[in-house]
Amino acid sequence: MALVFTADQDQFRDSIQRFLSDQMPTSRVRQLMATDHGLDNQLWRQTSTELALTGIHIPEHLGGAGFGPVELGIALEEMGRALFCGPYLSSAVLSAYALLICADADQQERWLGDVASGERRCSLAVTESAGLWQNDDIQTKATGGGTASSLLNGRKRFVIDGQSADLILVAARADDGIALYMIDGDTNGLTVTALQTMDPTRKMADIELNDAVATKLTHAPDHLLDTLLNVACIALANEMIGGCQRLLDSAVNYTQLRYQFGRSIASFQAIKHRLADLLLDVELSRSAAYQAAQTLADCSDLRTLDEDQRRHLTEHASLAKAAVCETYLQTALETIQLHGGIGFTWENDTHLWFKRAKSSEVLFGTPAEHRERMMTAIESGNRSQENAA
Amino acid sequence: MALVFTADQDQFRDSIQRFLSDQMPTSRVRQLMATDHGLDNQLWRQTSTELALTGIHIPEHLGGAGFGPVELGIALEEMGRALFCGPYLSSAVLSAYALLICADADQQERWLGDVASGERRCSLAVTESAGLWQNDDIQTKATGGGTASSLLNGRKRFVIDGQSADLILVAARADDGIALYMIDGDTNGLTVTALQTMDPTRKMADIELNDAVATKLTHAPDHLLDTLLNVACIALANEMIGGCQRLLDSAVNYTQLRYQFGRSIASFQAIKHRLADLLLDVELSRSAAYQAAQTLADCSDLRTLDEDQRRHLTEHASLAKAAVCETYLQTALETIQLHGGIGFTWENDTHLWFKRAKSSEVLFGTPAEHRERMMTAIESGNRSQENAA
Amino acid sequence: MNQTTTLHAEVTQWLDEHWDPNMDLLNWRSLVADSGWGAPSWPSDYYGKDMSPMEASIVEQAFADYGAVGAAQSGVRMLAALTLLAHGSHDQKQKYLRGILTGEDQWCQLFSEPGSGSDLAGATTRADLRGDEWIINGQKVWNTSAHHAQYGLLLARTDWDAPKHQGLTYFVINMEQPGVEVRQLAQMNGHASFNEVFMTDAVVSRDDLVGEPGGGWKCAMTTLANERRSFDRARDIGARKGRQGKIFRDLEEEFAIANEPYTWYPQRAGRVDLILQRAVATGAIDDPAQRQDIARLHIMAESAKWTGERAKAAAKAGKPQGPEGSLGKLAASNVARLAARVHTAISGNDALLTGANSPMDGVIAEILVSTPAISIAGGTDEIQKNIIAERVMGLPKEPRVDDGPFRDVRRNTSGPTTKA
Amino acid sequence: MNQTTTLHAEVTQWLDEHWDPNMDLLNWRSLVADSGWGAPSWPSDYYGKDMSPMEASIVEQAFADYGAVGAAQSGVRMLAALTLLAHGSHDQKQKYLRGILTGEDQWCQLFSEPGSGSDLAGATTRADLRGDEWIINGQKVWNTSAHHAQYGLLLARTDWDAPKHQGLTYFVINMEQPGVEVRQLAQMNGHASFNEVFMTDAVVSRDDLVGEPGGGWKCAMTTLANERRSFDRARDIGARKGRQGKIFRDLEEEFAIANEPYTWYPQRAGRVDLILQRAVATGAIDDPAQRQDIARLHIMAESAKWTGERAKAAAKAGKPQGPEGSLGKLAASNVARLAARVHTAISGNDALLTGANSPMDGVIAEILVSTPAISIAGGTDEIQKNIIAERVMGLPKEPRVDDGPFRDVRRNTSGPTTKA
Repeated sequence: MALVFTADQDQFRDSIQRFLSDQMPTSRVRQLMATDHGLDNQLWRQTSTELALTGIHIPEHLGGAGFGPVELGIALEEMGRALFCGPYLSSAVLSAYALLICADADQQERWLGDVASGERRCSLAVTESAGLWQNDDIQTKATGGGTASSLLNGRKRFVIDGQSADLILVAARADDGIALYMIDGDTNGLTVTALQTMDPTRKMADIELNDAVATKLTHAPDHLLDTLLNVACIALANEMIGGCQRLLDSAVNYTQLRYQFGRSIASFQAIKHRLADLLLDVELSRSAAYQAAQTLADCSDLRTLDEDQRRHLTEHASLAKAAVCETYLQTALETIQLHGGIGFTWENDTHLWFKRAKSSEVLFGTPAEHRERMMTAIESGNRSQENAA
Repeated sequence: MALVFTADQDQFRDSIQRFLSDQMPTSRVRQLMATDHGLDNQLWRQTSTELALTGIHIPEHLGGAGFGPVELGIALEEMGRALFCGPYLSSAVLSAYALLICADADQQERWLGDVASGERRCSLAVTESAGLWQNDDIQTKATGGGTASSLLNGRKRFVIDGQSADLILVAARADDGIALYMIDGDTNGLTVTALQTMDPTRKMADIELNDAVATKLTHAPDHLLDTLLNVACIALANEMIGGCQRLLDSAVNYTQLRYQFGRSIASFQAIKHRLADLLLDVELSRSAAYQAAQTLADCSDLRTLDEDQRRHLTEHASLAKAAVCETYLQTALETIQLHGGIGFTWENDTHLWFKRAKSSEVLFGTPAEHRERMMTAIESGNRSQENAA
Repeated sequence: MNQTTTLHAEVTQWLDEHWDPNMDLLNWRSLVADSGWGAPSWPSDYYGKDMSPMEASIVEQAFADYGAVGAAQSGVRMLAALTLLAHGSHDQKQKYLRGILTGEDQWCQLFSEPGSGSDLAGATTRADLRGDEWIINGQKVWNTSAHHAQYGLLLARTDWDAPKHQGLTYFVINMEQPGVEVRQLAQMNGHASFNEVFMTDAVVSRDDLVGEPGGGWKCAMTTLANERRSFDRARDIGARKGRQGKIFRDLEEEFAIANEPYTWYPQRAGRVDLILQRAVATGAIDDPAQRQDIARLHIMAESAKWTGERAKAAAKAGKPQGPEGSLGKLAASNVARLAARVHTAISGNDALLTGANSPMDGVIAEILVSTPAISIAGGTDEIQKNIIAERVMGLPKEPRVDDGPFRDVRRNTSGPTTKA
Repeated sequence: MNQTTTLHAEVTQWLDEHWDPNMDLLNWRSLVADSGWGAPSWPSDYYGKDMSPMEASIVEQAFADYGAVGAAQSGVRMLAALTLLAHGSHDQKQKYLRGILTGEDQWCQLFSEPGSGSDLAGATTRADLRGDEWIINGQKVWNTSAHHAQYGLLLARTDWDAPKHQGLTYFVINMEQPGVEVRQLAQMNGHASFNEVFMTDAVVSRDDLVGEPGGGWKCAMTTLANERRSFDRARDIGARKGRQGKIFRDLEEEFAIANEPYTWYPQRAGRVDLILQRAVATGAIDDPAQRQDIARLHIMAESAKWTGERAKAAAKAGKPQGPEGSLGKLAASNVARLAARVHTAISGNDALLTGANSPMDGVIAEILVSTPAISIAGGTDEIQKNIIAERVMGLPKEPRVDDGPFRDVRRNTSGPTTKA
């Protein structure tokens, strides 16, 4: 585990923090969340080109910075802290990883560079109904094709930033199994319907595909959806931990500033103990998120994971998702409560994170689903140990 | 629901409380729990004859006081508060109810009067392995018989006060289904093995039956084990609530007397808030226990419950068991914690109730099993409402 | 019994003579107020009949049996009436009580401030005497219906050298003046149930000081003690719905306005009633782990309900208040919080949605964003726990650091703005 | 590197010359103590060699590589040594340090009292000077190994008019005298890890006052600051088990006695390691609801473990201590509590049993009756939360009411007896 960050990593974090506190104050978040696409083109360009955040984890020969999941985790954590509005998770993280895994060299050339540079924004469409990304859930059909083009038919739900995407990667089922298919955001046969989401800082859409023309990505390794879900959970866990810390900081600050009965309310023992409990929850969850990022970093090639790697990745990804999302919601609830009435108002910023926490709780699957998924991974490990013994 | 006790009931409670605080101080509990049978014959006689507590709920024509489950609940609550040592739950409650339900008039004449008067002590042996009392769990076989005598073969576990019982009622399976069978405590073919129990104030034994001669009780209504389990859970819930209150009282007293940092520790807000939370838990659980007793009181004849009564009885019995046993354990843990180191010592009395709480948590089934059982009862109610509509 | 029958008959006869569902509401209530039947337990000098509460409830029952509308008794206006009856001058009662009963005037409560929420007595809104007028400066918050109110019940500081409870004075303030600005306060769930009230050199006549200077805390306690009772009334009245006549149309309009801030309150409480139906609809009912959580919620909600019933029954039986009476609000917070969690789990992915996209046309989303309010509004859980610990369990208070002259008490200097 | 090699070689050569596993332990350790190799970081005046901690760890490594036994360094005796080195007089160091290193003397700590647990500085054991002797009266509690100890580290009050931290004085007390009575304190889980110590006109020589009169709190802080470090050592030594020779037999006997109070400590921590195996054995692993609880426990335990690793790595990297370092004890309480709950659920009915009837020959029952201790021993959860809130998060302290002369501070008059 990357137990402690290097000086370079700390510096990297500082630079992102500075950038976001300048460019993404909550006044800006509030403006962007009221728009349809929740996105500022200029800021997106700055993020992707000046700070090169969209390509952190992309190999240098594909136009990225060549770092790994740990550095990506740092960026995500800071974005979660700031409630960064823009298709970072959907395009730079999920779609880029999908392309790294599934695209062949030509396809990577064709799309990954643009995604890494932020030039084009891509969304990943997997879910149709269930929370976890399981093969059984994929009813969208891919027909025809060969090397050139396939036709997609079906419906996808909760496509993050689907309404602003230049490209969409769709998980679909053909006779030979499940693979990812690339479509243009403006292709015929694609209908995008924006969803009204609890968290207006993260846009989502349903999409419908009626004979939409698509290109099949060449590689479709076993357990593809599992691996993508692991990446998604680890990214989300690291994003969430930033939100946790932001909330905790604001609870600590506010209770210290707030005087009732002649005392700062932070001097009341019941408040102090709850803040101590929260700090414990956040730090434990932080460890889970960091460990999951490290476990991802330890996987040299996501296309060819061995069983042991896959099992660990699943265990740690689901563990982190389940742990952090419950801590996030709890921290948000407590932060509202510790603000008193003011914490329930629109003008107070707490609800922005509360809503992110609330929706992150079920995004990519509920905590209970991930606990079950983690248990299954652990059991399979125990069984294979027994078999080995 | 008997939402509020009558003056008579209050007086009844006071008299039991006085008796037990005289006769069953914790010094006496400590003596008795160190004995094999956990029982003082003279005190048992006082309890059953002077106070007539063993026959509260037995009809007058059968030698009892003719009261109902609410008054029985009061007695149980006070016994739980005092950690009364003696076969009250096993004989006066469980066995007496079993005889009320299953014995015919002759059999009641033969046994129930003695049980109601405390003259003979009876234990009820149902469980073989599972927590809940389900028909599937009953492997003990009854053969031969007719009206006179049957032969029992099998093993029973966790027979409360089995080692001191004059009589034992055994749930066994014959060709025509499950019924209760009465055996003498000194019959041939009965082997009683005392168990080392976590809570030494409640004795238990395993019994083995090898061609033990038994008399079959005449009535074996449908859902017999379910009804007996409901009675057991409701009795236990009311007993437990007395223990909850005793613990809470001691936590409140101790924290007020204990000074640290120049203040009574009960003046520290974190302590106060936890005590307030505990009080809430205890009062909510108390309502559940009282409601369950009332629901039992509303059943005019336990032998012929209609489906609606059975459903309500099951819902409320399992609800009360699940609610109170978790509150009991939580109250015990908090009371230890609030006593600090002293609360973990043998000389301090808290652990006596902690151990009762700990073992009551799983006696007659775990809270999770009872939540599931309650849900099933609720669903069957909803379904039958739908069918009726 | 006979007395009851006589009184009931007397009211019925009066209604026979006067009741006309085609009158407009204000005219009818003027008649009711002047007759004394609108508030029969009040003194006969002030629109009442000096009756006992028992007699008054017979009158109320007679109105209900007849299907006739009574005096306006809902919301803050009743708090105002009861406070004025207890502490007001003769002139104040003469001036204000009739408009309360006729429903002509609406009232609001101006106690809480941004800087004093749990600690009401820490109010820093100031009232300074200038000639015959008190000049008011400060900000109040959490003022239900202030945007409709003609009058406000104002707690303001008149003495900064006294200890904090003793420097407060109670006033009636006319809300319709230039120095008073009311702003609706938007909530995180999109509703706006409360207002902020800014007072800048607002004016209160000397005659509108209620009770004694420095005696404001005692008056405020009277208002607060009546708070729950009068809110309960506002809800009973739905029963008259569907009756014909202009008077009922007027009444429904009145209710619609009065209840507008509360439309989301059922969601705030967690909607336990929807759980089973939703669990069946989504299939969560077949998930053994979810069943455990649903069961936990059911147990808590039922136990809380029974506890409330025990408290009511004890009160009815004349038994001393046991602990069960103080726990309702705290229990409701716990139930709502757990219900929101269970609703989320049941909804899975769909808990991401809001508005028309959210299940049950947005009700589920409204639960999720509303339940955080229940542990705050009307006294936070923390304050409830202090009350339970100190008043119910008799635990010692904490050392106080705010008992000197108020001037020296540490406090929120400017009061955190809502941009906290 | 070269220096390391040289030092390692030097120690090895000394061991070549002196080490004999057939010596008895005390004789060997006397040799070690007098050579300076037993505590090389101590001053050369007092059985040391003035070495840096880094050099000392090379020496320790050389002993370990050689398989030779070092000086006695476990338990309270090391706390005594470090406190005396920091605050003791020349004579005290001369008198006591050698017996510590040779293992001849055992020590115990006499700080906590029945009336002052969390509030150590509230001690009321009194020391009164009579001629050249201090006369000690009072009761101490939670004294590990006091029943084996020759000497005690005693905190007693010598000035009742000073504020509470300033009236305490630190002494070395000879435990083998008539005025000192030690009783083992039975626990609810049947073990007895601690003692009560009753002092009735017990005598301490003037020479055995450590530091300054009234300076006892500072000395006690030194003791406590070293507490964790030295306890850690007691456990490492198992590695030498199985080696031949009288010296190892002596050593094992020493460990057996020293560790006797702690045999139940693994159970106190909740035995998360047994959960999966038990769940498979009972079939709980196939129950979806139980799997959720098992998963929750796994998540908490793993996260706590990783948090501890992060803290260690940060310290090793020379980073400033983050919050992760202060949370371990609190996390351990939470883990143990949850583990006990899960063990109960997994065991079902069998959780009723104890001793040989309980699963795993009583281990499961011992978990259930031992976990309540972990949130109390070594500083309650409440104290940990105060520390985290005030020292880690920087939240303000509560108002203090115990800062006047100790005589006037409200306290447990006689201290609750153990019959509380």
